[in-house]
Amino acid sequence: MGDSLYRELIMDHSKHPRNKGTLDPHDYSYQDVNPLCGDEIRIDVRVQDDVVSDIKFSGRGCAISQAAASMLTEMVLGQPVAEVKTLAKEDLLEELGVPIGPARMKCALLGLKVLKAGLYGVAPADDSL
Amino acid sequence: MGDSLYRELIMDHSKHPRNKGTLDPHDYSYQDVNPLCGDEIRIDVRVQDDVVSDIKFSGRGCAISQAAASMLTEMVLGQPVAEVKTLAKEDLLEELGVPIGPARMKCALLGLKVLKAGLYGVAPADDSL
Amino acid sequence: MATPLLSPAPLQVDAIRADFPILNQANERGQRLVYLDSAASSQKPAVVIDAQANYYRHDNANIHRGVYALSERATTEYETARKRVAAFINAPDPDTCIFVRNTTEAINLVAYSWGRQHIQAGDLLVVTLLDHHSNLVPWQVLAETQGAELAYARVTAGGRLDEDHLGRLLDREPKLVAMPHVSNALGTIVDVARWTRRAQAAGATVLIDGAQSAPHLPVDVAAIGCDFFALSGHKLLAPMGSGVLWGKRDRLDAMPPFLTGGGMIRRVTVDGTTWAELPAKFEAGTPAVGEAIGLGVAVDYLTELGMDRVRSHERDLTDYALDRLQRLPGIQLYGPDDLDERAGVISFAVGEVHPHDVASILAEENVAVRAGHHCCQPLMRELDLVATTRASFSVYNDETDVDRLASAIERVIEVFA
Amino acid sequence: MATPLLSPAPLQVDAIRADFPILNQANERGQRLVYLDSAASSQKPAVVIDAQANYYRHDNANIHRGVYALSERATTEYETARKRVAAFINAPDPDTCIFVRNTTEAINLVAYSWGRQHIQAGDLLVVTLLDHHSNLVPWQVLAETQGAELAYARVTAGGRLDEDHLGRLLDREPKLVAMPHVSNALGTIVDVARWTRRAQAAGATVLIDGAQSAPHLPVDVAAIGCDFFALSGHKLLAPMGSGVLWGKRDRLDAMPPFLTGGGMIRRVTVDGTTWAELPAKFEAGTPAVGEAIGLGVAVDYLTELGMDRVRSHERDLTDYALDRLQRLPGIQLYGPDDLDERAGVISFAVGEVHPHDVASILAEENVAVRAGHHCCQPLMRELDLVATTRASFSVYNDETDVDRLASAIERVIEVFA
Ligand SMILES: Cc1ncc(COP(=O)(O)O)c(C=O)c1O
Ligand SMILES: Cc1ncc(COP(=O)(O)O)c(C=O)c1O
Repeated sequence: MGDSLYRELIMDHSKHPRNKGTLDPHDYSYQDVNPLCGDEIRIDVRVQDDVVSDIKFSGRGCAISQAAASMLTEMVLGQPVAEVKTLAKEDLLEELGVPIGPARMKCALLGLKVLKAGLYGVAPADDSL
Repeated sequence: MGDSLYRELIMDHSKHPRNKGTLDPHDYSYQDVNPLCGDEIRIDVRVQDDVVSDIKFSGRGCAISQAAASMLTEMVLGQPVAEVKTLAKEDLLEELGVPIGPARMKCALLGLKVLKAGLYGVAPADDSL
Repeated sequence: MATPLLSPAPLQVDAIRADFPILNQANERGQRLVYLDSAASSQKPAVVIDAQANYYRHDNANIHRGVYALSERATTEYETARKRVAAFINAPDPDTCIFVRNTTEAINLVAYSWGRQHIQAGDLLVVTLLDHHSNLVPWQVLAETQGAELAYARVTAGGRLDEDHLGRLLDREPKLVAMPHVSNALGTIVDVARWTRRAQAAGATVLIDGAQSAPHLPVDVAAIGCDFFALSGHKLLAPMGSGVLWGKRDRLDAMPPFLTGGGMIRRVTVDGTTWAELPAKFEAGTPAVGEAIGLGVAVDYLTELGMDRVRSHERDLTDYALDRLQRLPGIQLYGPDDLDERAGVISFAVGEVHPHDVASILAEENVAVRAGHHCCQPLMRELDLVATTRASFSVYNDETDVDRLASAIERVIEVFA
Repeated sequence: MATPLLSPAPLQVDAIRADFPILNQANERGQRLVYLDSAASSQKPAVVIDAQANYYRHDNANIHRGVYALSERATTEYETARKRVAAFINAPDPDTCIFVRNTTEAINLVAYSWGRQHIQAGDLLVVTLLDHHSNLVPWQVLAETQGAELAYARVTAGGRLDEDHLGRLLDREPKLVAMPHVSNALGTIVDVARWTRRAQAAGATVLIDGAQSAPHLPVDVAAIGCDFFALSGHKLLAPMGSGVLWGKRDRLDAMPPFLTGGGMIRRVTVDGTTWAELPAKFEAGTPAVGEAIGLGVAVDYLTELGMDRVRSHERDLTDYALDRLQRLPGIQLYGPDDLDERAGVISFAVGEVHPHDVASILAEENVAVRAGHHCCQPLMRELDLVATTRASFSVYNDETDVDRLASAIERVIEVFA
């Protein structure tokens, strides 16, 4: 089962999410749902000196969406906002380390979509991600 | 070309229709069209002593509809009305003597449909023919 | 309804499975495909696939009005398919079976054509919370367009229609009652003959959504007595793009057309148009002839198996599956307990694991099930669920499939332990 | 428009014909089938038939939301077909290509959804007497429902649009102009890009019926500039039950859905429903997935031949046929003389012989043509015809087919001498 979607890293993030919670006050906050699955993600961000100084996510949904959001927060914490804004979906998918089929792609990318929408202040179209 | 729809008998009736015209006065008269092809047939009947004493058809349309109507008038002239009323489509098709495919069936049977509708005083449903 | 004393002879599932080419697939680990998503769409036997392909290889042409051999053959085969479908649902007159794309189109046809003619401001329409979106949203739209009221008959926690509530709604004399014959989310079988009688006695026109019954139960529209009955070919071993609206002749005759254009007219002038007779009146444009022919072959395939045997087989399999699954730790099963009120659909939850994760892990074991709201969001909300995982059976499933399902669920439990 | 100096390389018709299994048929007298009824429905190459059958053998499942391999494959193939179709008509965005059953449904979709939203009492709608019933009757119904006026642009005796008349109708600032790209009855090619500009300048929304152009000419919806474009797969080497409505994104986005139900919703509650994004918003219910996949393969087949070459081939063949047929005694040919304004459609009469008799005798010679009003009754009346016999060409026809047509017509003349 080496190629299972549910390999250890993802299950670890799913069972022990990093940076889970909310930030109040925050500089950016956004939330969205994946209407097909009902996954919900909210991400709060604090910025200091143009760097992501703190980040928390909350929500509920499938293991993939929650684990991916958890991994995403680890990836961007401490990174310059300008770089986070250009984070490609491929970067996150690589971090996930398992092939994501088309049906679960929206789950895996929901957190990234929410984060970018927050930083840009608008909801990007699905495929502009 | 022995099995052609357009064998000699039909072409003969088509080119030299029997009992073509109208009857005035008449005892029965009815007309109908085949909306798919635009064929039109009218049949006028005179009855004496419960027998078809005179019959004429008029109309326009394809060779099959006109030839079949012509042959039909020959078949029923001089026959008791009661028998004509029970004339089956198979009787007419046999007289035509060539296999009629489903697409041309309505052409071949239009005259019979009109005749029966006239004698019964109503338009029979297509398949009650 | 008691179980009949003499069950019909069991289906020979191994032989049936051999008829379905797709079921030969195995994954990289050599696990054969266990297809348990027939409620979403069934697989197709080779006879159906071949009938459609052979139609295109030998007989394809536009139907009606062509006088050459291909067109005559295509027309004859198309109308033969209609007769086969009519026989399958015991429709007295084949011309009252209208070929459509799917159940959704069938219901929309009625909502647009019959609905806009008959429903007025203040009228009451009744649907049920068991209904699929396709038997809900068209009535929402109709109610809104016409200023009518739409009421939803409630369901019990066990997934049955709330009889008292529906009874009270009927007391309000609705103009329309629409309900499913079988719920796609819970498998609930609705006693549609009884409800049709009661609804019609209250003055309602009745539409039965047969998408989930036609593939699994003997259906007799004459005995049900409903005014309209809708089904999808693709859930019934037939190609996609094939479906049927059946209606009582006087209803259909009195309705204006829905789609207009070629094939459904009697006469077109610049001043207006008169319509063709049934069934052409409701089949505007070139129909999906090959698909309809496939549907005719599919219903004959089922008839040959015998719908009584199909029902009995799926009932036994559901019995086995409920028994097998409820032994798994943390599993939650939804839907009616009584097997006589339940078709071969099992919605379930595995502890707190999200249904999409359940379905994904099952997919890794080559067990195909569906997860989600099953196009029944109002029902999900009523039962306080976000989604479920659903396994659904057809003629090609047997106990070995249930065993594979059970062990795949065991892996879910393991991964999420 | 002058003929290009360098014609594209000719089609290899023998090789193409070998791709179409149905064309191997011969009658009892050993005459191979000459299929000249492609304007009614085209034949299908083996790659299309096989793509559809293989879909059912290997990949069939309901699309969207299924997480197992079959459903993922079905979804991917379905969306790939959409991209292929978009490329074929140069639609900038695949999501603006809506899969429907046929041209008729596409036009009805616009008439119901856009039409009932935008057309008010007193508005003017313009169609043309060249139009097929499918691009006439939906607008008649809309005009009647909304209390609008419907005007018909006239045609000249030569079968061209009456430019003055259409110009005068545009002066009256119609809300909608609907016209065919190519007339199915006469083959007339309409300069739709120019008329679209003029109609839009007059404030109209423009729908082009591309049922007869998409199979035979290079189509570029962006260059035409129309708001909506409709086509049928079954006329375009694809399976029946497949068709496309293309629309400009802002139009489609602003329109309410047409059919409602599963698959086209964002959220359903008992109080109301919100809609999914394009293209799902207009694809309620389970779509004809296998048929759409077949359509994708068909447009790729045509693209590989090259639509420029297809057009050039059919132009040359029409040239040959007009020349060959007009030498026959008593024959009457209809439609434009200028080959640049004419696609591969030849409507004709043989003396006074009824068109059904002509077509029947041709059928006895295994030459398949169509006789009738071609779903253009108003045009027939305008030209003072009851019906015509029509031969129409596709990529698998060549001069030997025309020769067979000519000798079969000679037999007609003989029989009716
Ligand atoms: C110009 C034109 N428009 C519309 C149609 C209707 O197409 P369909 O029957 O595929 O809906 C046709 C088909 O005959 C046509 O030729
Ligand atoms: C009960 C029920 N009704 C209607 C539908 C809609 O069927 P289709 O998508 O074939 O239109 C379905 C399919 O999921 C169903 O299960």
